[in-house]
Amino acid sequence: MQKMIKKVLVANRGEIAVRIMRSCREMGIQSVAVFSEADRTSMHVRYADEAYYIGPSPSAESYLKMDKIIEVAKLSGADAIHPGYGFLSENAKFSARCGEAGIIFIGPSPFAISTMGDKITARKTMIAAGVPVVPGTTEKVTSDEFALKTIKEVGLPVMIKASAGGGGKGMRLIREEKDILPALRGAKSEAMTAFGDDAVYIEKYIDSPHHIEFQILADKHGNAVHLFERECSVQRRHQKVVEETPSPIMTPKVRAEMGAYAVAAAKAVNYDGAGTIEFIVDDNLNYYFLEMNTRLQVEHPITERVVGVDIVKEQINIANGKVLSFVQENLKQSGHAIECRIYAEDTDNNFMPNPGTIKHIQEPLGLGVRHDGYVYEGYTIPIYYDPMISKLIVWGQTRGEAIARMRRALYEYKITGVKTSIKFLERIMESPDFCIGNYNTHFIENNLERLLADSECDLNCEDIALISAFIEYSDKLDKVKQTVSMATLRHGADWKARGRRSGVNRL
Amino acid sequence: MQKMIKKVLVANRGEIAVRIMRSCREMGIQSVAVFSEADRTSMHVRYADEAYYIGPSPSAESYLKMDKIIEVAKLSGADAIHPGYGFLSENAKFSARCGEAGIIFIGPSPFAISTMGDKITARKTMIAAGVPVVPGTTEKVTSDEFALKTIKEVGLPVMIKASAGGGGKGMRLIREEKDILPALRGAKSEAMTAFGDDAVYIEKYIDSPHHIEFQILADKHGNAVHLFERECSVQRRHQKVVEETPSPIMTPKVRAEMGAYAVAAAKAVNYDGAGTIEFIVDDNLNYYFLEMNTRLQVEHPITERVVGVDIVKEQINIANGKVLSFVQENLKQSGHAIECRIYAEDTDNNFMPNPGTIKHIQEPLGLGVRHDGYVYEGYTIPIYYDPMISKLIVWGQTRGEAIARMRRALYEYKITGVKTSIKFLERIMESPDFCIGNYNTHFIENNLERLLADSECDLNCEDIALISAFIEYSDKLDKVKQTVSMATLRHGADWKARGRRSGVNRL
Amino acid sequence: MKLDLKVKDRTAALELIKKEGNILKVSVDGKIYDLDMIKVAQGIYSVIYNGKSYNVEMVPGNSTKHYLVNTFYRSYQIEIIDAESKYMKNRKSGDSHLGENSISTPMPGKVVKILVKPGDEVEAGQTVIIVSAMKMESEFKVRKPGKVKAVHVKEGDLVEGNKVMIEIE
Amino acid sequence: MKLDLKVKDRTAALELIKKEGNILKVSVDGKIYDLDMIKVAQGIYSVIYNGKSYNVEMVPGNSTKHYLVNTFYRSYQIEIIDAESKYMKNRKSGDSHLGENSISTPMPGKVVKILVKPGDEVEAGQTVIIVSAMKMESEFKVRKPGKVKAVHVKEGDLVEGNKVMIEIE
Repeated sequence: MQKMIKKVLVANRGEIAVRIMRSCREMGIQSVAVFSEADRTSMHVRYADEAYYIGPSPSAESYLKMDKIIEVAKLSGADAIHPGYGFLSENAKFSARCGEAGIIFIGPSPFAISTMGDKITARKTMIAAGVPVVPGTTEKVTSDEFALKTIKEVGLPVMIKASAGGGGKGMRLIREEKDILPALRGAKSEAMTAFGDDAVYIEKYIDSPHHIEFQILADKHGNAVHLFERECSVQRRHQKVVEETPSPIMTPKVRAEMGAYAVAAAKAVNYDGAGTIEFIVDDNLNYYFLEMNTRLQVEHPITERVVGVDIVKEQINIANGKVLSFVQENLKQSGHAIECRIYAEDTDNNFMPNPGTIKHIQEPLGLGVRHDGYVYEGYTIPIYYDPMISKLIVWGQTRGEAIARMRRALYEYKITGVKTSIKFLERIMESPDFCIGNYNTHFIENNLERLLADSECDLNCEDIALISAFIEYSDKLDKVKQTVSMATLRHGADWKARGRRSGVNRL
Repeated sequence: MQKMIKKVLVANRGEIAVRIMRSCREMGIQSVAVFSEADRTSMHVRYADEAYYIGPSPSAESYLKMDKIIEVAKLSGADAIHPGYGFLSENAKFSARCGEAGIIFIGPSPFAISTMGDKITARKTMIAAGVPVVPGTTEKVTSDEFALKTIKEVGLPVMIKASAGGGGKGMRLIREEKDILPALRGAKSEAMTAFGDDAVYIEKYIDSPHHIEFQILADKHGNAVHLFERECSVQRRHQKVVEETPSPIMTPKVRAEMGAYAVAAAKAVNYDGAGTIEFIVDDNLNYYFLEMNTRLQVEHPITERVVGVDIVKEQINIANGKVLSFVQENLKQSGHAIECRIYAEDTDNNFMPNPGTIKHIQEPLGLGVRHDGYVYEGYTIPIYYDPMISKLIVWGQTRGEAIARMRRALYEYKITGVKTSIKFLERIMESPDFCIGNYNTHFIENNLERLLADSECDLNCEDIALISAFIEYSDKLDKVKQTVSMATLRHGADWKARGRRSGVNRL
Repeated sequence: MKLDLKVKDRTAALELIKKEGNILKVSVDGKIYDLDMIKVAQGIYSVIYNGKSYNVEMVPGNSTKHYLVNTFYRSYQIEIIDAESKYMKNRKSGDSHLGENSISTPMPGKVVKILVKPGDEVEAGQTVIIVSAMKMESEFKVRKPGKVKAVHVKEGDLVEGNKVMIEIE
Repeated sequence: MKLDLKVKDRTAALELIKKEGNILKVSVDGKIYDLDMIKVAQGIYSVIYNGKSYNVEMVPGNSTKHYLVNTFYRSYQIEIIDAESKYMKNRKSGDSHLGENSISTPMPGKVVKILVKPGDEVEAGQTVIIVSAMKMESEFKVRKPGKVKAVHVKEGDLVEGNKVMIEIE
């Protein structure tokens, strides 16, 4: 029998590192933190049982340094590495390197990561597994003729995407025929610059889609289940802002179908561990495989709350070679959960990141509220990494209760010292489109004016703000004056003493 | 149709006031705080939409002042009063006074409160309703002969208890025949002093019992359900310290029976609102009605977590005249929840309360953790009220996971400035008797030595503590020296200047 | 105690009329407020006015006379106007135009690229500097046409928030 | 920098050998510790020693030379011993017996009842004063027989923590 994991190195930082260490602690597993120069005071360093410095602040010189991280794992005697999300989490080479070093990588095999990482290969694999994909090519576009012919078959509008892609790079939307060839050339050259690979492919463009993803868990013995969907359509610049489960547009029939496809997709790459199958869904609930994230997602807590499963513990159990402790029929969605991502950003200034020092923090507590964060009073958010401060997750018996609870939690959540997206999120929770559950990925841009509007407050509010500043300033002045007058007093006494002394000296 | 509640005055303080206001906020109901002199800076005052001063610090002059509280309710336009627990929550007169003033009392009728408040009447009512009670009298003990005869029937040991009683006053345990008459006289005189009523009754003494209570909810339309049990046997001086649900000793059959009796008990007094039926249970799962608490309990959150119902919202819905939105068959227990009460107390010094100023607080967060508190950094816990700081509630799929999570949460929970029971609670979570679920109300006294033992830590721990104090002190010294040397510098400059000036003067 | 305070376009005259412990009487532009106001923690006040409970958070700004004040629903940038600041204002008013067109960063970050040098003529909307922070690159553009007067940073520099990087006249 | 520190019955000699930023070399009774130690907030240190991560919280005690220091698992009462405290210790050692038998309150509270007056002879275990705090009344008993020297409080007084209420000789 395999030796059980006793010590886990968490190759990440911030909230996700702390979140992973929490589950380790509950399992009696020791945790090892790694940190860059900027992160000496980060909570994940303080929370871990052990902590090791791995390099300068830029992630390329620390959190992305495979050699260094594997070296620390060996030095500290960690049996396993959890990559979190981002950084090395979807790096097939790192998964392989861990294996070679005799360290368990808590995540899928290099094969599963690389198959799903290359978009054209992933599309082909999914088609072979019978999973619906967005209409388009399964080959890379090698000639203008091929592009024109394919687009004619698929019908405009289409997207050209880089096979190695991600983050919107090497991507072009084409609405008119005349734009096809320029867009193709642009996408290829951008893909080459960004990824060193100019392979692109063509997909039908789905207008106003919903982003719906399915959480899956698969063990090393061929068992796989899905933990239902997450609705992730509230996005800004392809960045998720709010997620919820169940999706307000889902039906039991479509859920069962999509869930079965998600499991089939995972099985098609012999997947093991936790993963997410992303679909795009149109208003008529037609759904298409978009991509697979072969790691833990930022938004996994809403699934944990509604399904009652600790996904990180399941990842560790799977890595330990255990058989999944439940089958699909055991799993149920109970109630409704919503997650808001709290960013250090200036929503009134084009959502510019706003790092800085936390002066005061009051965290929301009470019934149905989970808060996954890592900052504390006096902590300085560094400029080198993601501006996410924390994730606020609420649960309610119904979607309505969950929204009301999120509003309550956001109202209670106070941070001073950095600007945050808290008020922007409050306005999302109040917007009619969100409240009735009628929204797609264009929600934020369609509602931007409303979401950025000032909250209402009577004139007293402004006057009370003025009075508070007035009193704070007056008290400060008083203190300065006291200090000054005490200094004068002492000065006076001093002077007399010296007078006397000098008198003595003169004798 | 009745007008719906729009504004609630919360006639309480601290964590329970904040907890009630949270549910009000989620329901769109305005909340009104009342506060004593000592509580101006309490979180409930800051959290409420409105806040009114009601008197000096001792609760007899503030939180127990019915007139003043009803006056504030009228002044602020509150339609309802929520009494929380303690203070006026089980005061039949206050319930009646609210009704007379046209204000909804969020709690049961004066009749239900007074019937359950008088122990002899409650016993009689329960017997009439077919609910098992502890063997003993249903009449007050009027003569020595009656006492001797009853005790002979019931069999020693027995308890003599005050009918108006509570808090252990007017209570005597009798193990030997010779003690009967002295104990009877002692109990009666103590009851007279404490309650102005010397009525006492006799109950069989159940040795090493479990305290198990059932949460019930009943509307004004004759519908009543139970929300299953809570195991409350971890007690110190009749004060609950840890509660959990489900009870580790419960069986489905006994649960169903006891639940049905709990509902019958509530119906016997036409109960409406939330209430708790307390039973004592012996090792063979024989159970007896002990008393009913006609209010919200401190430990209600564990039920909320496992059953998925917000009990405060249900109280408000019931007060609004709504029909319960679920029937017994809709309710299920899912997973396991544990609550630890965090007290400001010195566990090494006979659990002496330890009020003071909170210097630093780090609250436990993350998956499965709920924290209901009211203190914040810089807040001074007043000496006038209960020393409870907060309640930590965790949930797990299994009892084992819940215990592991509670240990993790207690590990994360840091408060400096006051002594707390956190480490004592950690040791409860580690004790074998608790972990296997084999405990009764003698658990703490049976395990006291283990629970008060120092935690182990290697020598490095002590040395690192020494080094930290050393560095903190050295840095402070350095700062003082800098200030002094700067002062000397200025002093020197000053001296020269004066020298010159005096030189000038001499000219 | 009397002071003028500025919030947005409004300049309000405040006067402390009475103070007994945390019970205050304050006039704001002649309107009298009777308040119960207490500092509950560093920078945090609890205010009760006419029964309403307000939490006010105060964050010191760039100078001792600037505050960012948060009430539950809104944030206010407030400035204390005393004799000294009035004097400074008068002195500065001459070159306020220059200040407006200069480029400063609202957040700490790292200078990735500088696209102009002193003496360059720039057009409105022209990108002059790129700063990166938290995985995001921001392009800073000129608001009005002008001429680059000075460049105070160089590529690779870490800059603090609210620093003037490029002056344009 | 060299200092003696006292914890329980142990007096340890500490010396700061080197300090570069947050990297320290310290000797404790001759044992050398190479540490990474940083103050992350008021009274909170993060310490990394041999790869192990420790959080240390420091609460100032009754004097500037006393600290309550919490590591994850244990609390330590630590006292800085310098020339001044050595002198004070020597001076005090004569009447330490008196201090032990005097009655002081470990927490703030209200004096409910005083059962003795100066001059009274008291027996070991005799209750001399009752103090109430947080809904609980505590009876304070004499540890050894003696004579009441002074009563520093009266019934109804609010007392702070760690105050001597009754002196017994």
